[in-house]
Parts: sequence; C-alpha cells; structure tokens
Amino acid sequence: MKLYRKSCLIASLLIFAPSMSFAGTKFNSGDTAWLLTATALVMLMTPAGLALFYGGMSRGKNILNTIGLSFAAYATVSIMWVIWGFSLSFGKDINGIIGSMQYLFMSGIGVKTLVGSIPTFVFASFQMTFAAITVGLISGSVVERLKFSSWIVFTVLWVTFVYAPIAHWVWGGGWLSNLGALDFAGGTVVHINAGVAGLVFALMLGKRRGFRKIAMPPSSIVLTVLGAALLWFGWFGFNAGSALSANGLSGAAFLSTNTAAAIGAASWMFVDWLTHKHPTMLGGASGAVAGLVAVTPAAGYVNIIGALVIGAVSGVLGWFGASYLKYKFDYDDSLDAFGVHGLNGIWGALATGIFADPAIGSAKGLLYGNPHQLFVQLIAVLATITYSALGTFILVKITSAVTNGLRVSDEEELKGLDISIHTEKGFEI
Amino acid sequence: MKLYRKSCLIASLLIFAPSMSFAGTKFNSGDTAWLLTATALVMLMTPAGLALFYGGMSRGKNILNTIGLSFAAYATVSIMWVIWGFSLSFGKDINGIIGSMQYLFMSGIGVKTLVGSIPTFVFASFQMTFAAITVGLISGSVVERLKFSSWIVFTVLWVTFVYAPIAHWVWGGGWLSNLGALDFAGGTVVHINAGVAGLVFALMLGKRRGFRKIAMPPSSIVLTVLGAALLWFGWFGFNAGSALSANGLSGAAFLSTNTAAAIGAASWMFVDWLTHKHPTMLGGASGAVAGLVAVTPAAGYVNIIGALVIGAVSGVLGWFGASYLKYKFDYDDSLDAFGVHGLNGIWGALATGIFADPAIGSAKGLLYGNPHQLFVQLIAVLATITYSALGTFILVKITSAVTNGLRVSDEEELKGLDISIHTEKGFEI
Amino acid sequence: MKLYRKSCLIASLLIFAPSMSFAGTKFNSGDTAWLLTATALVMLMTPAGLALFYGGMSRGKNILNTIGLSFAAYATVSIMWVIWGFSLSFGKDINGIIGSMQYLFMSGIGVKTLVGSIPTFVFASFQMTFAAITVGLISGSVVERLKFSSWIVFTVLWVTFVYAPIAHWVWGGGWLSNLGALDFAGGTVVHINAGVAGLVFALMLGKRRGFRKIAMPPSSIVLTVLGAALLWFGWFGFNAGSALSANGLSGAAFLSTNTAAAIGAASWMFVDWLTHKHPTMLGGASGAVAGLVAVTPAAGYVNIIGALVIGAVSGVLGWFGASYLKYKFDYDDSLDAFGVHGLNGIWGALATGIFADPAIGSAKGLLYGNPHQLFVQLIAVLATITYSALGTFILVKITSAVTNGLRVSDEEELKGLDISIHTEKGFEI
Amino acid sequence: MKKVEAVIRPFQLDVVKEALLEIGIKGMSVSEVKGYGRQKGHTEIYRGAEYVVDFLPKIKVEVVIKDEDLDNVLDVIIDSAKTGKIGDGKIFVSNIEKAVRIRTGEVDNEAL
Amino acid sequence: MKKVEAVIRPFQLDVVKEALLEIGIKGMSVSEVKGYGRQKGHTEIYRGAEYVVDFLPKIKVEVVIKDEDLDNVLDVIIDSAKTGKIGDGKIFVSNIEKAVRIRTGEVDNEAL
Amino acid sequence: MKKVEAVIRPFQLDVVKEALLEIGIKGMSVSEVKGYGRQKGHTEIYRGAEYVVDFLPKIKVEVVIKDEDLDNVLDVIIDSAKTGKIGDGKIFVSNIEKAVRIRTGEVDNEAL
Ligand SMILES: Nc1ncnc2c1ncn2[C@@H]1O[C@H](COP(=O)(O)OP(=O)(O)O)[C@@H](O)[C@H]1O
Ligand SMILES: Nc1ncnc2c1ncn2[C@@H]1O[C@H](COP(=O)(O)OP(=O)(O)O)[C@@H](O)[C@H]1O
Ligand SMILES: Nc1ncnc2c1ncn2[C@@H]1O[C@H](COP(=O)(O)OP(=O)(O)O)[C@@H](O)[C@H]1O
Repeated sequence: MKLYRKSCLIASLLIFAPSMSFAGTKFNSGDTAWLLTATALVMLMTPAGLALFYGGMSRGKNILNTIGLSFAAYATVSIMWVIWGFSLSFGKDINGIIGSMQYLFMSGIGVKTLVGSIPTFVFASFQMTFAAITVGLISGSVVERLKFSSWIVFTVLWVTFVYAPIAHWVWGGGWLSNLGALDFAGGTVVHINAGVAGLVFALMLGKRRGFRKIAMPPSSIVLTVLGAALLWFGWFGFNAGSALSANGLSGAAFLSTNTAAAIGAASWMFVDWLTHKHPTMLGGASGAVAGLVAVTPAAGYVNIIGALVIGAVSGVLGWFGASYLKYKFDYDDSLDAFGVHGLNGIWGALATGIFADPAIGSAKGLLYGNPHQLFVQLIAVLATITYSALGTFILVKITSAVTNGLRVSDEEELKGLDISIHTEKGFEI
Repeated sequence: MKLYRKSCLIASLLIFAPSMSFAGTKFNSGDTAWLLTATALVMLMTPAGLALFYGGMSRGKNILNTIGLSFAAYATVSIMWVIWGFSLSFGKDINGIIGSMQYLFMSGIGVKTLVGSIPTFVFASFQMTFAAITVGLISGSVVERLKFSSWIVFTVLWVTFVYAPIAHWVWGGGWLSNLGALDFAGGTVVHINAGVAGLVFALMLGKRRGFRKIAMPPSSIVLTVLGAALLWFGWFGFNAGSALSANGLSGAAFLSTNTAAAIGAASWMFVDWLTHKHPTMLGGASGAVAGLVAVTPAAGYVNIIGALVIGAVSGVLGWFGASYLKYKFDYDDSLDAFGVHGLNGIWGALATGIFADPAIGSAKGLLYGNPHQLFVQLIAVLATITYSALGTFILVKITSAVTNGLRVSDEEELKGLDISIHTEKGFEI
Repeated sequence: MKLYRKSCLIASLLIFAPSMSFAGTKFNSGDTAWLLTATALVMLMTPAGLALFYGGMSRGKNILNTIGLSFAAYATVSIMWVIWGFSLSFGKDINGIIGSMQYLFMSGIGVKTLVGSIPTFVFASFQMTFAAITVGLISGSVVERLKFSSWIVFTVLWVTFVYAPIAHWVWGGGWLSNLGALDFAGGTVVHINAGVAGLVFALMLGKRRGFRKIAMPPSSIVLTVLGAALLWFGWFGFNAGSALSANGLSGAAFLSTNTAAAIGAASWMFVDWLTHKHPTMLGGASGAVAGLVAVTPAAGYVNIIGALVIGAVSGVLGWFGASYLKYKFDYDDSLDAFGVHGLNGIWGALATGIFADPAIGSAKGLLYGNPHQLFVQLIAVLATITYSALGTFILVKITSAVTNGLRVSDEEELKGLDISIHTEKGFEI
Repeated sequence: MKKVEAVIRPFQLDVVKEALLEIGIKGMSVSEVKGYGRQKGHTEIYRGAEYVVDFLPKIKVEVVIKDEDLDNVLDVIIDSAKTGKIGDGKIFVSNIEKAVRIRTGEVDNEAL
Repeated sequence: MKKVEAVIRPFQLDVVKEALLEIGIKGMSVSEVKGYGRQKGHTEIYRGAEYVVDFLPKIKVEVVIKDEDLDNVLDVIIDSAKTGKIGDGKIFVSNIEKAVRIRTGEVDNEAL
Repeated sequence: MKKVEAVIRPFQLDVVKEALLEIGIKGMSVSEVKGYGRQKGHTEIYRGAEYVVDFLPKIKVEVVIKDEDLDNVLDVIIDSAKTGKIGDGKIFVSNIEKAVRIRTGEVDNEAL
C-alpha cells in the first residue's frame, strides 16, 4: 500500500490533473521519457519474464499453458483496464471505496492531461502493467490443472473486484490513503495480494495429481533463469518507475532494487548450499525474485543497508516458504506464488516500517525513532490479507459456477495441458 | 505512409535541421532519451523478437536458418543504411522521387545536427531499425527453402530500390508527402510493403517440398510466444517512438498499441476456440502481432475505442489470412508475412482513415466527418501495393540471376537448412 | 581506459559532486532518464545476454552452470559494489592508486548528490553493471570445469584487486587519468582486462577433459544467437550511456556501435564462408560481439567510416583468435574470452588512436594528424595487459588455496556440472 | 536366458520398475518409443493446419532374465503395467544366447 | 511369431506405416536411432572446430507379426522404404517366443 | 546371423565404434537408453523437492553380424567399452533369422 507518500502524491495529482497542460510548468519530458521506458519494462515482465520464470518450472507437457496463463492475463487485463479498470481504480473517489466511471473507455483524457509531470496516458499505461502482473503472479499457484476458461473469467472478476478496489484505496485517493502506510511500488497491492489470492485459489482448486508422489521435474531451469533475469530487468521499471519521475529518488530505488535482488539470490543459494550441499540455479533465480518482491514496498524509502538486510532475509524466507512450509502443511502452491510473493510481500511491507530512512524518502521507520510506522504497516498488511483472501474465495466460487468447474479432467491433466487445452506442443526439436 | 502529419513534420524538420544546434531552443534531452530508448527497443525486434517469433514456427531442422534470415537482414541493412540507405531516403529531395547522396557515409552530419528536437544521429538510427525489420518480415514468406546468398543479395537490392524510395516519398519529403495520407508509424511503408513483397517472393520461389502433404510442426511455440512478447515490447518503441518526442502523443500511441495487441491476441484465440474448440498459443501470439501491425499506422491518431475495434478485427483478419486464404489459394506464404502483415497493414491504413480522432492527433477520419481521408488512405494503400509488388518481382528475378537460382537443392531442403547451409544445429540438448 | 575525455570529465565531476543539488542548474531529467535506461540495458547483458551467449556454446550438460557463472558474477558484484567496490573505484583519490573508503555502504550519498547532470545513485548503478559484466566475460575462458566456490571467491578478489584499481586509475581520478588515452566505454578496463584475465585463468586451470579429442557440440546456437542479440541491445546502454547524457554524442556512439556490430557479424561470417564454404550463425553472433567489443573504446570518438573499418577488422580478428590462435598454441580458452574480447579490446583501443575524429568527439587520432595519440593508446593497452595478467595470476593462486583447488573432479566433469554442482538439469523437454 | 521387452505407458514405469526390483530383478534398460495401435492419438493445430499425431509416447522396458524367472517376471509386469484401458501395451519374449558383463567378463546368468 | 525390425529413413516412416496398415498390421513401435553405415554423415563447424557427425538419424520400426505374415510384411516394407539411394536401411527378422497383451492378458497371435 | 546388443557408457561410444570398424564391421545402429543397475544414479533438487534419478544415460549399440564374427566382435566390444568401474554395461547376443538390405533386396550375410 503505497499509502503515505506516493499514493497521496498521486491522489492529489489526480485532483488537479485536468487543469494542467503542456503549456503549464509541470510537464517534464525527461520524466515522461523514463516513465514510457519504465512502462515498457514492466510490460515485459508478464508475457516474457514471468511467463518464462513460471513456464520453465512447470513440466514439459504444461510449459506452454503455463506461459499462456501469464500471456492471457496480460492481454485480458490490458483490455479491461482501458475500458473500466483504470476508471474504477483512479476515477473520482466515491466514499473512499472505489473510483467513479468517469474514465470509462478513457473518456475525458487527452494528450495534454497530466498526472504530476507526466501525461495521464502514460500514467494509465504504467498502472495497467501493475494490474496485469498481479494477476499473472497468481497463476503460479494454480498451474498444471486449471481450465483456461476459468482463468480468463477469474482474471476479469479478480481485477475488477479485488485489485481495482485495493488499488483505489491505496493509490486512487481511497480510505487507505490517509492511514499513512508506506508502499513504494506495490508490496501490498501487488505481492501480498497476489500471494494470498494464489494460496486461497490453490487450496480451493486442490492438488495436482501425484503431488508429492511422482517426480515433477521442471521443464527448463535455463528458461526459468532467463525469466528471472527479465523480471529483474523489468523490475527497474517497476520500482524506479514508481518515483513517477527521473531523479535521485528513482536512482535510489534503482540501486536498492538491484541490491536486494542480488543478495536475495545469494542468500537462497546459500541456504541451498547449507541444507543440501549444493547451490541450485533455481534457488538463485527464485532468490533474486524474492529479493525484488521484498524490496518493492521499500525501494524509495530505505538506504543500502536496509536493502541489504531486506534482501538477505527474503532469500531465506522464500526458501522457507517454498521448500518447507508448503510440504509441512501439504498444500500445492505449485510454483510458490504464496511462498515467494506472499511471504516476502509481508516481510517487505513490515521492513519498510523498520528501515525507512528519512535521508532517502520522506518517511521514518522504527530504526529512525518512529515505531508507529511499523504498526501502521502491520495494519496495512492485515487489511490486504483479509480482503484479498475473502474476495478471492468468493470469486473462485463464482468462477467455478460460471465455467462449470475449475479443473481439467484427470485424463487431460495426465496428457498435459499443452496438448489437451491448446492442441500444441512447447518444443519439437 | 506517415504522410500528412508526421512525414510533413519530418520533412520540414529536415529542411531546417542543419541550422539547428544544441545552443538553439529546440534540442530536448527528454525527447532524445526516449528516442535513444525507442531505437534500442525497435532494434531488439529484428534479431531477437522476429527471429524467435519466426524461428519457433519453422521446423526444428530450419530454426537456426530462419533466425539467421532476421539476423542477417538486420546486419546487412545496418551497414547499407549508414552508407547510402539513409541518404537515399532522407537526403535532399530530387523531384519528389528519391533523396540525394549528400549523406553518403553520414557525411555532413555532426553531433549537433538535429531533426526536430533530437540529434540527427538518433533519428537516423531510429529509421534504420525500421528499414531492417521491414526486410526481416519478408523472410517469413520464404523460409525453409531459400538460399542464404539469395537472401543477402535480395536484402541489399530491396532496401535500395523498394524500401528507400517509398520511405522517401512518404517520410523524406517525396511526392506522397503532399497527398495527406496518414501513417503514424509505418503501416504502409513497413507492413503492406513487407507483406506484399513476401507474397510475391513466395509465389516466385515456389512451395516447400511436401507443403500440405507432410506435417510441418513448429519447432517451438514457446520461443514463438517469447518472440511475440519481445515484438510487443519493442513495438512501444516503434509506435510511441514515432512521435519523435516524449509527450502525451507518445503516451496515446503507447496505450493504443498495447490495447490493439491485447485484443488482437484475444480475438484470434477466440476464433480458434470457435472453429477448432481449442484456443492456441500460436494464435494468441499471432493475434498480438496482428493487432500491433494494424494499429501501427493509427497509433497516434485514434482513441481507445478506435484501437479496440482495429485490434479486434485484426485478429480475425490474420486468422483468415493464415488459416484460410493461404490454403484456399494454395500458395506457400510459409509463416504468413502476407496473411498477417499484409492484410493487417491494409486494414490498419484504412482504419486510420475511419477512426482518426482530432482529440488525439491532428487529423479527422470518416467517423469525424471527413470521408475524404478514407479515400486518401485507399490511394496510399494501392500505390504501395503496386510499387512493392512490381519492384519485388523485378528484384527477385535479378537476385535469381545473380545467385544462380533462389532455392537450395531438394536434398538440402530435406536435411534441413541448419545443417546444409550453416553446418550447425539449433539445439543439442 | 576512458582516460582523456570521459574519465577526466567524470573525475572532475566527482570532485564537485557533493556541492551540486537538484536546486542547481546542472541536474537534467532527460540525461537521468537515459542513464536509468542505459543502466537497465547494461544490467540485462550479464544474467541474460552473456548467460545465453555463453550458455548456448557450452555442452548440454553444462549449460546451466555456464549461465550460473554469469548470474552469480552479476549478483556477487552487485553486493560488493555497494559495500566497497564503488568507493574503491570512485572514492576520493589516494595517491592516484585507489579510491578512499568514504562511500562504504554508499554512505554520504543522497538523492540530491550528482555526478554531472545525473544523480550519483544512477552513476553508481551504471558503473556497477560494468564491473559485473567484466567478471562475467572472464567466465568464458574457464567454463565446464571450474568449481562454483572458486568462481565466487575469484569474483570477489578480482573485482577488488584488479577491476577496482584499474577503474580508479582510468575513471576515478587515478594516475592514468592524466595520460590522455582515449577509452569511451571500457575497451581496456572491461575487454582487454577480461580477455587477458580469462587467458591467464584458463592456462592455470588447464584444459577441459578431451579438449580437441572429443566432440564438444554447443548445446544451443539458437540461445547463443538470442544472447548475442540481447548483448547488442544492451550494448547501446553500454556505449551510448557512456556519454552520461542524452544528446548528439550519445547518438553518434549509438550509431557507431550498431554499425561496428553489424559489419563485425558480416565479416566473421564472410571469413567462415571463405574458409569453410559455409557461413555459420555462431560466426554471425560472435562477429557481432567482436564488433561491439572493438567499437567500445571508440564509440564516441570515431565517425561512421571509422566504425566500419573497426568492425570489419574485428570479425576477422575474432575469427582468427577463436578458430586459429587457440588451436595453434593449444590452450583451452573455452568460449574465447581472450580470442574475442582480448584481441578486439586491443584492436579497438589502438583503432581509437587512429580514427578519432574531432568532428565527433573532442580528440584527434593518427588520421587527423595526431600520431601521439596512437602511442598513448599503446601505453594504456600494455599497462592494462600487464596489471591484469599479474593480478589475475596472483588471485587465481589465492583462490585455489582458499577453495582447495579450482577444478571439479574428473567424474563431475564427465557427468556435467549441471548435475554435479547444481543437482539440476538445463532442459527436460 | 530370455529377453522380455515390454512396451508400456510412460506413467507406469515407476510402478513396473519397483515391482521388478521386488522380485529380485536388478537391472534393466528402458527407452522411449512411439507406439501405434488401437489407442487413439491426438490432433495438433497450428494456424489452421491440423496434424494428427497417431504415434503415442510409450516406454519400452528391456530386461534379460534367467529362463526360470520368466513366468514370474511376466506376471509382475502384467500386474504392474495394467490400467485396463486401451493402450496398456504388449510384452514380447525372445531368446538370448549369450550375455556378458563388460566390467568383469562374467557370462550368461552370472552377467545379469 | 516373428519380430521384424526395420531401420529406415525418417522421412519414409509415414509411407511405411500406411503400407503396413493396408495389409492389416494394426500395431507397431518406432524409435529414433542413429545409424552408421555406408551413407556419409555431415560435418558441423563451431568456431573452426569441425565435428564429423557420422551417425545419421534413422527410424527403427519394430513390429511383431504372425509367422505367416512374414513374407508379406517384408515385401511391403522393402517397397515402401526404398528410395534406391545409399542409406535406405536394413530389415532384421528374429523369433518371438511369446507375446502378451497387458490389458487383457491375451497371448501370442491374439495379443498382436 | 547374430544380433549383438551392447549397453555401454555414452562416452565409450566413439571408442567402441572405431574398434568395430577396425575389424571390418561396417554398419551399426545406436540408440539412447536409460539404464538401471548396480551403478548409482543422482539426485535432483528443485526448491527442496528431491528427485532420485536412478535411470542413467546409456547407449545401446545394435549390430547384426555373421555368425563367424561373433567371438571377435564380443572381444572387441568388451575391450573397448571397459573402464572397470560399475556401470560398464552388458552385451546380449540373439539369433537373427533373416536380414535384408532395403536398397538392393540383398539378403542375409550379403545385407550386412
Ligand atoms: N504388433 C505389434 N508389434 C510391436 N508393437 C506393438 C504391436 N502392437 C502394439 N504394439 C505396441 O503396443 C502399444 C499398445 O497397443 P494398443 O493396440 O494401442 O493397445 P493395447 O495394447 O491395449 O491393445 C502400441 O502403442 C505399440 O507401441
Ligand atoms: N550390421 C548392421 N547392424 C545393424 N544395423 C545396421 C548394420 N548395417 C547397417 N545398419 C543400419 O542401416 C543403416 C543404413 O545402412 P547403410 O550402409 O548406410 O546403407 P544401405 O542400407 O543402403 O546399405 C545404417 O545407418 C544403420 O542404422
Ligand atoms: N538384466 C538386465 N537386462 C537388461 N539390461 C541390463 C540388465 N542389467 C543391467 N542392464 C544394463 O546394464 C547397465 C549397467 O549395469 P550395472 O549393473 O549398473 O553395472 P555393471 O554392468 O557394471 O554390472 C544398466 O544401466 C542397464 O542399462
């Protein structure tokens, strides 16, 4: 919940937006250049980065379908965002709950409309990429058994009824804006939200046939590592772009992001090395993502030492979620959307309340004498978990009713979803 | 044909360029930052995006050669562009037909020379990437049987005698500049041109051995989807970069581009679902590209509703070209350069004349009371088709004479072009 | 050694940096936007571009480990850079030898601290990506037999004791700053340094089992070509970003970079064609990288003709290093870090002294009547070779002592490093 | 000695292997084959072009055994490989005249 | 029963399969093999290192048939697999002592 | 004629092939198999999930020879495939009743 600083900033910017124009003093071509770039970078994360990261982890017979879930999420959200999603999230606030429908089909927005120093069209595009990847992340919990039709229906419902409201509360001038929680680039709205939704969805969907009984070797760790590298690359747009300008704050967020990712990779591999005597590349890739997740809410608030600690813990936490917790409680969060994103989203949100350094952003965490901040962060985390879990539960029920069940048949699951759903193969080489 | 607005803009900018300098008021570092980025994005489209998109669709024994055609096209055009290509296209106009040789080897251009608000070196680089991908697209029609030497010779001839003149007429101050046709980022110069050239080339080259008789399974839909994602990513540079600045117009073009791609993907998959009861990922990837093609001429002119309609139609049209027309008329446009790019280039160019919204760009289409625009678009389309078809026909004849035939031997075709031409394999895993 | 122009520029900028602020006149959001982008581009080069370029060339049983060396290099350097690396390289100069520890953990740097027109955080991030890829390049010489622990230890030592000092001498205000050598983006610091270190390391490590006796087919030329395309893409950030601003000089560097890469690819393939009657795609990919290496020191100094000559020679030189020299002297520089980067780094550094055109950058080479420049370049080359070779020799010895030998066991080498080190497979499709 | 070749469903391999180990069979070689038979294949569709793939992935288990183990082995394979649906596969038995363990030079029953 | 193993060119598989189906053979198993013989391989070149690949891709068709079908099957395979150029492949015939259909337990000719 | 099937280590293939060529064997077919035996496999670990991969990559060399070449061929394979460590593999010999060269129709010893 980018509450305190950024969301307030955005909220106030939105209020004045219509009156600003290119002739005004606020438009900045450098900021716009960076945000255009950042949007492209975040876009790449879903149909390429996440698609490969997840696709490589799924079995060879399901790789294409797994990629397809990210791809379809991106396409679906892109369409609904310009129709009603953006308006629901960033339209004129209605009772602190939701945005108005004023921007339906982007109406009322022209090439001269601004948000801060950047055109509203750019801001809307940037925000769209966030909505898309959030849904994409959820797919990690449910791959290898979900019907494609269920996925599309779920995506539409979930972005409308879970993502858009939370985005509004936090970034669109809703009730959470005043709470004072810190979330630089989406630790709660994106990662806790997706992780919790994934867990709920996975529990409702049930385990894959043979989970923990048969070997489920990843189709390609090479592609997973490539996916992680692309995610890392795109995350610079995600976090440094969330400054909504090209300046020292973007620079700080950029460097924190890179630092946390690097030490997250190192710490996960290190735990691998300790526990299994072998450092795995899947661990390295996963740890980098864990670090990126954890630093997301913190990127523009913490200094380098904060980023190092946040990242170092994230690798251990992700390892714990994916290699221990899941087996301990025996749920099939297949590619660990909860284990990696959920847990580290929570950690990152709390850590922001601990490490926020007034020399970087304009907020103080526990270590700088403001224990209250940590408390606020906790509230934000709990609110997100609760709403996301409840909302997801209801929407999965509805989805199941609409698409006549959620799972492919046993035979289709056995054959693999690439052939049974798409009549295609991932590789024929 | 980026005629009316952009080409005029460019043309006039070029005229005054030499007198502008960094000391002047026009240079803008934000615009330059965005155009540097956009150029890199478009560059990525050819040796990575298109290479994988096409490579994944070709058979395992030809994947490397297919990638090689894109790669070689990019390298070859890069070289010839800085020697004579840029000058032919953007040198001082000679009778509305062609540019002068004044910029041979980029002579006369210095670090302070500008086009509009950006350095000429950046503008020249940006334009180069367009020339390169246009040739690359043609390769889709002729893969799996063309000699490598023929491809290189054809590339040099075609960029010189087909691409450069059309680019000059449209963007370099040539005769089409005054016609008033709209083409924001290259629907005619790039897509119609490439699609038509591909069709002509494919017809002259003949079908692949076994076309429609033996199974020709794609080597990797995974790589094709990755390629489509990279194309989508790069296309933001293509379309939003064509504003030649970082502002609200770039933002509008960016969002339209994304919207059309998304709904193109959805509509192609939807037609798949209707006709074959299965949504394919190849369809999704192809539909995204179809949407990107169709919105290319329109990106900076149409509003979101326009983009939605353009994209929705594009998926159906591409599906029709690739899954029906080709078989109906029994020609081997192997990877559907004509079916996807040709048809959607035409559709996009006409659609621009229908949907152009004066609230976005500065032009009015049919729906805004200007039926004349649609007529102008039609002229531009027909002119491009005619010149491209004729020119390609002649140049393929010449190529064949120079390289002693166009096709590899039957035995080489059977063995696969990777081994027979490159003595390499795509994968050994 | 970006000595004369850029390093002096940077050095002087650093001196005044602390006193500059956003309120000052120097900060430029366009330059910052471009440098943020450029940093992301260069970042992508190591865990994605280089990882795939090298990974595809290694055998199927070692592909993941080869990718892992680049990935681990990037992560490791990212961490140590923000702790002590940046300070060692760019801290206050101590006797022209090394930087002070003032920036330990980035202390003293805030969001308003600038280097020239860009925030110091951005500058530090940009420089970090250079350090990371330099180590990554070395891995090409030693893949398929090196212990993972040895690699990590070597990375830490080498960046600290070889890379950081040279970077300081050249770019951080050290003794080489006054020599007047030209190095726009790192021909000596990065490429000669990495190439020579790779050669020394390879000689000390010994050959792979079966070198020149058994077939060692690359796992995937497809991935190698994709890697080369990503390197090419990222190199625009590397070279055009090294202008530290978005302007005509960046544009010139951008175009030279692309030109040299293209003609490098063409010339290597052409030599292939001449000597083996077949143009290979591995040759094309390698030639592009050779051209990129050779133009790195020259990018912001030479005109297009210079870039063409530099690139054309680079392909021949790389071919010579990789296909002839290595076998002639029978050393196992496995993926030719020396053959491609070392040789072309040397060529590029000397060529800068020959072709530097005062109409592009502010320096004159031999062809513009300044033979002294070539001499200075030669000194810079020899100094780098000597220090790098000696330093690497000592550090490899230390590494070997610390990690109890450098090589995996024969059995592990035979089984492949993916399974023996990482307990993973690259592909299971 | 007899060579027993069983063409089975890929997903039954682990069960078959375990069952054979239990009765004391200590070695075997398996390979991927494509099988054609009564079981139907699937259709792949690429841009409207439909390919019927009628060869299905199967696993061939080859195990050379002592003559006296034959019945036991057959029973065990049938039991463990059976799902009762079309496509369970076949077992073929042939004669092996000689067997050698390369490492030691041991022959015939000693070599198994 | 007889086992007929035919090592053929990959591109002839479809023709051979159709020809066998026509004479009433309802099942077969095929696998990819690499063949060495009179037919020449190719050379792969990677940065100047040349690898002679002398094993060529071939397809092995294995079909177990009733004794009385043997001549017919041989004729059909020879006919359909032949191109007349070096590398067309070989057919080997061996004896099968027992066959079982796993699904039903049917044996010998019933199992084919 | 005899069919000699040797399951060997992948890295010994080149040596075995050369050795066979030297004694005048002019053709063979090889395929990739996964072998289970005394030799231990490895463990793969993915996010804490450990998979024991106990089938190891082996190469099966199949060569059909004249009866009189048998001893010679066996000796040569044993010699060239042996490393002395567990996992060197096995050789199995069976009878071939008929051989045909598809290209020419030559049969039996002529066909080899
Ligand atoms: N005559 C045969 N020779 C060799 N393999 C056969 C033969 N018939 C069937 N097979 C193999 O057995 C597999 C299963 O046969 P199929 O007819 O589909 O089912 P079922 O064994 O249940 O009758 C086939 O896919 C093929 O691999
Ligand atoms: N003695 C043999 N044993 C087993 N397979 C053989 C033998 N000789 C040849 N083959 C197989 O037959 C294939 C074709 O043989 P080759 O000598 O190239 O051509 P042709 O069959 O036309 O004489 C080889 O690639 C190999 O797979
Ligand atoms: N009874 C058998 N039938 C068929 N193949 C066998 C048999 N026993 C072993 N093999 C094959 O031989 C290989 C080597 O056997 P293994 O017991 O590991 O070592 P060794 O041959 O040195 O005793 C196995 O991996 C397997 O492929």
